Amino acid sequence: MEITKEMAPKEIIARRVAKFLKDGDFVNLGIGLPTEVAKYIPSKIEVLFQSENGMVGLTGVDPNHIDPDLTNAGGQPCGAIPGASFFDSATSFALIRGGHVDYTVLGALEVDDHGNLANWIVPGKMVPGMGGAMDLVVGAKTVIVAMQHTQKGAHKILKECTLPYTALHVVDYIVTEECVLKQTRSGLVLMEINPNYTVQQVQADTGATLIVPKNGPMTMKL
Amino acid sequence: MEITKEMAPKEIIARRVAKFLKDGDFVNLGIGLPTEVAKYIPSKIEVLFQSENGMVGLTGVDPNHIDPDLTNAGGQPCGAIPGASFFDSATSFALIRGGHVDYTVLGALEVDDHGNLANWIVPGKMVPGMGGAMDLVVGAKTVIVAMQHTQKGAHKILKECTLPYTALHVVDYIVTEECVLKQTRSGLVLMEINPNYTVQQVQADTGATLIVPKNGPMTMKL
Amino acid sequence: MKNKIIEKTDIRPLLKDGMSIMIGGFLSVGSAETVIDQVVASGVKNLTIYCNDGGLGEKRNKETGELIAGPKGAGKLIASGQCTTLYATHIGLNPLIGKKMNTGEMKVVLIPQGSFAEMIRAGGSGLGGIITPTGVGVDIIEQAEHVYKKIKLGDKKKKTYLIEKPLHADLTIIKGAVVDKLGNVYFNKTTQNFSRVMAYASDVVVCEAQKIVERGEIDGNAIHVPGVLVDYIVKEEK
Amino acid sequence: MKNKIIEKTDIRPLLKDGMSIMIGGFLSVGSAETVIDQVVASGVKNLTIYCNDGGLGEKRNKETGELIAGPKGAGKLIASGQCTTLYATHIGLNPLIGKKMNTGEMKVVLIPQGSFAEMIRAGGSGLGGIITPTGVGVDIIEQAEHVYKKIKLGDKKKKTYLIEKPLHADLTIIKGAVVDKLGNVYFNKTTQNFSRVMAYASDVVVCEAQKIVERGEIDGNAIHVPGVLVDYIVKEEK
Repeated sequence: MEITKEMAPKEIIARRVAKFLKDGDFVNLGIGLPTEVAKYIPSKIEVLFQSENGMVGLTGVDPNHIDPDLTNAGGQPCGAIPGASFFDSATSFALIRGGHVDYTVLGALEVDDHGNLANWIVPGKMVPGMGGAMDLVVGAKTVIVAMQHTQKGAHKILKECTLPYTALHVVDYIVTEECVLKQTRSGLVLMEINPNYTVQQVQADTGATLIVPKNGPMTMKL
Repeated sequence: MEITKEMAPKEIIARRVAKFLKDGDFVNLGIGLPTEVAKYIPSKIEVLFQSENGMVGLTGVDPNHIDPDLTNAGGQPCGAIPGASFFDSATSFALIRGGHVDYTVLGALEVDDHGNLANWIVPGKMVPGMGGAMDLVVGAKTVIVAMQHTQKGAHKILKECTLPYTALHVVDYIVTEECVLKQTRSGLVLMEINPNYTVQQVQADTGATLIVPKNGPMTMKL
Repeated sequence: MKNKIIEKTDIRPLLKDGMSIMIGGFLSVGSAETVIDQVVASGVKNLTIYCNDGGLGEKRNKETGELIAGPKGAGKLIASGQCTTLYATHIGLNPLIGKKMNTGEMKVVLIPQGSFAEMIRAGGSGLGGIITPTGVGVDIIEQAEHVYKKIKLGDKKKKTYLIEKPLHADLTIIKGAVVDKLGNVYFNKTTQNFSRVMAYASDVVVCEAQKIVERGEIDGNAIHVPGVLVDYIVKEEK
Repeated sequence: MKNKIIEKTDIRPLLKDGMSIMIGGFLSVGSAETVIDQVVASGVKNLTIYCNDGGLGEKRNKETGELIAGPKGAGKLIASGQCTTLYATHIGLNPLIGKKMNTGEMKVVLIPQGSFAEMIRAGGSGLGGIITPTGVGVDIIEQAEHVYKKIKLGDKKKKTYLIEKPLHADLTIIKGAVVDKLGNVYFNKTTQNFSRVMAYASDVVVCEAQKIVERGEIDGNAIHVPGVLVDYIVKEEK
């Protein structure tokens, strides 16, 4: 699917993240934008979603069958697929920290080109707590940051995070409405670009120097 | 119940250990002599037995209903009380090491008057492995060594163990056919004595100097 | 065996000023509301609470200010002012906690959720602590009071870990969907969360029961908390 | 989703000389005999096995020498000579292991049972190791290769603990009483033992199933191993 100019940034991001996922993958989606990813999984594949409060097999809530004992990690009613399993918090994080989750998708306040992530302390605001984020990014096989490229024009992808870290050297991919970045030892590689942006525009919106592949980035498709 | 001269040493020991147990106690019995304790629990109280391979609610096997999926820690068929629960080895030892077991009763090759225990390496014989013993004695609230006072006349209760330790400073009581000893900071106190023995005889059969209470030991009853 | 089922008011003698209480539930899902109400009614003060999130705060209509729902779970003890120290992983859904932190009425210690679960499990399992990669490089965590030290472990490529403390409390309050008379607990769906590990990690465990059944009525393979851990059972009141 | 159910012989490509395998079961109770038979038939050599006890040896009539029963569980790989290193807690019920230790055919590492379970759990949970009081003061344990170091921890009265390594293997072989097509496993009674923690602690998990059912047929609250951990399902042959 081609990206259109009318498409909302959040939809571009959620659709592109969904493209990472393969049949049988085990995935944890953070609250907010990452949750949208579930909408765009092709029907021919099955992805299993984890909810860190203690389940595998999370799905959307059926508003006609709200079960107070069945909630997601935001405390909101959710659904469960046939074959969903439930467990306690220690087991939940054994799955997470033990490297059994294929992808964790979450938002960020800042990311830098060392794979460092800052997503839990908003300056000047009350600190809500890290919840499961620190364990999720340390433990998942692949960490995808899904966020809008800038915060009202201010850089969020930096040379060094300025906010307190969530974790060091954990981010594998950054997916924004402008591009897909891959973290490598040398820095952030501009793998794919939204055809409605130029490399120069993306670089201007980024606080770290991007590595552009010799033949240029691929066109971002959804 | 009075001890008779005809009573077998093992029966004396098992009956005396059974007297320690109160209604609702949670107990792990080692293989061999300690297993006999279960026979002598008064019917008016209920003691819950743990089996370290993963259950609470162990009971004797019904020979007409042998279930290959229901075995004790010796791999032998056993029974389960109504309300028995089953779990994995990590949970089993969370119960054990976490101090949730009220009593662990096990045999010993040697015990000394520092509460040290040696019960897993028989000199000159193949080492079978410690199984759950090291965790059981470290974790249980009260550790009772149940054994015959001497090994064919040789001392088993010593000033210092000579065999490799199972654990240090763990034994609370030693119950033999001759007496009940309580481990204190000052050493082993002769709490109770089988009326068929004199204090001198018990001391002669013991490699550590026993502390005899001012008014003498109590009479051991079953 | 002695009867573990007690009246809700019978928990009062277990409560003391300054005690520590673990409260199961995740954003109050699975919290023992009937028992927590008794803790509120008892008026005990200066409580240290271990709870994933400090429960939910009261909900009011944003325009009229009318009360829609009172606080839930541990949130009741925040609202009542009885909880003065809270160990949690997330407090964003109970804004009163942040306010009380700012005024100095409450001390809040934030711990990563996986570490929190594991520290409670360690406290209940007789382990000396946990060794986790979570929080390495995060100054606030590395310097926290619940961290013993930073350590390098491993054979070839030495990895850095934090050694964190085991957690243990005076009392644990959990809620089960089905509880038998031996105290065996079966949880439903996502109500299991922290309650299972908390049942191991305190001196006394009170379990609220949605339903109380005879021994043997719960599948022994599906018992989440063995009855030996549960001291008292209180029937849930709706 | 791709079908996880395979023929027993399909596990052959997973097997390699020198690999490490965790085998569930406690004195062979709960061991996956059909799958283990395939490991024997494959002839792979130089295996490192993690198993509570090394299974059972063959039973012979003491007088006539007649074979009553062949070896069981991991005992099959001891008898075949394929297992050259064994991590276990107890080997007293399989005397062949002791003999092979004496002749130098096998290396055996004995670990306290609670530590063994916890080290496997740590290996499967991304923890850097375990901190246990078990084995402190026991020279053989303190000096063992699986112990990183001795450490004092605690606030007031510093207690001594051992830091021991996490365990992880290439392959885990377990058996479930009921397994659904998503790979969710339900164990019966005391067959659960080490299988549950081992399912987390290796790269590939093969689960033998006494019974295979459709998704949703096992109570989701009673699933012992979430299907995401199970790569392949093999039907048990009786």
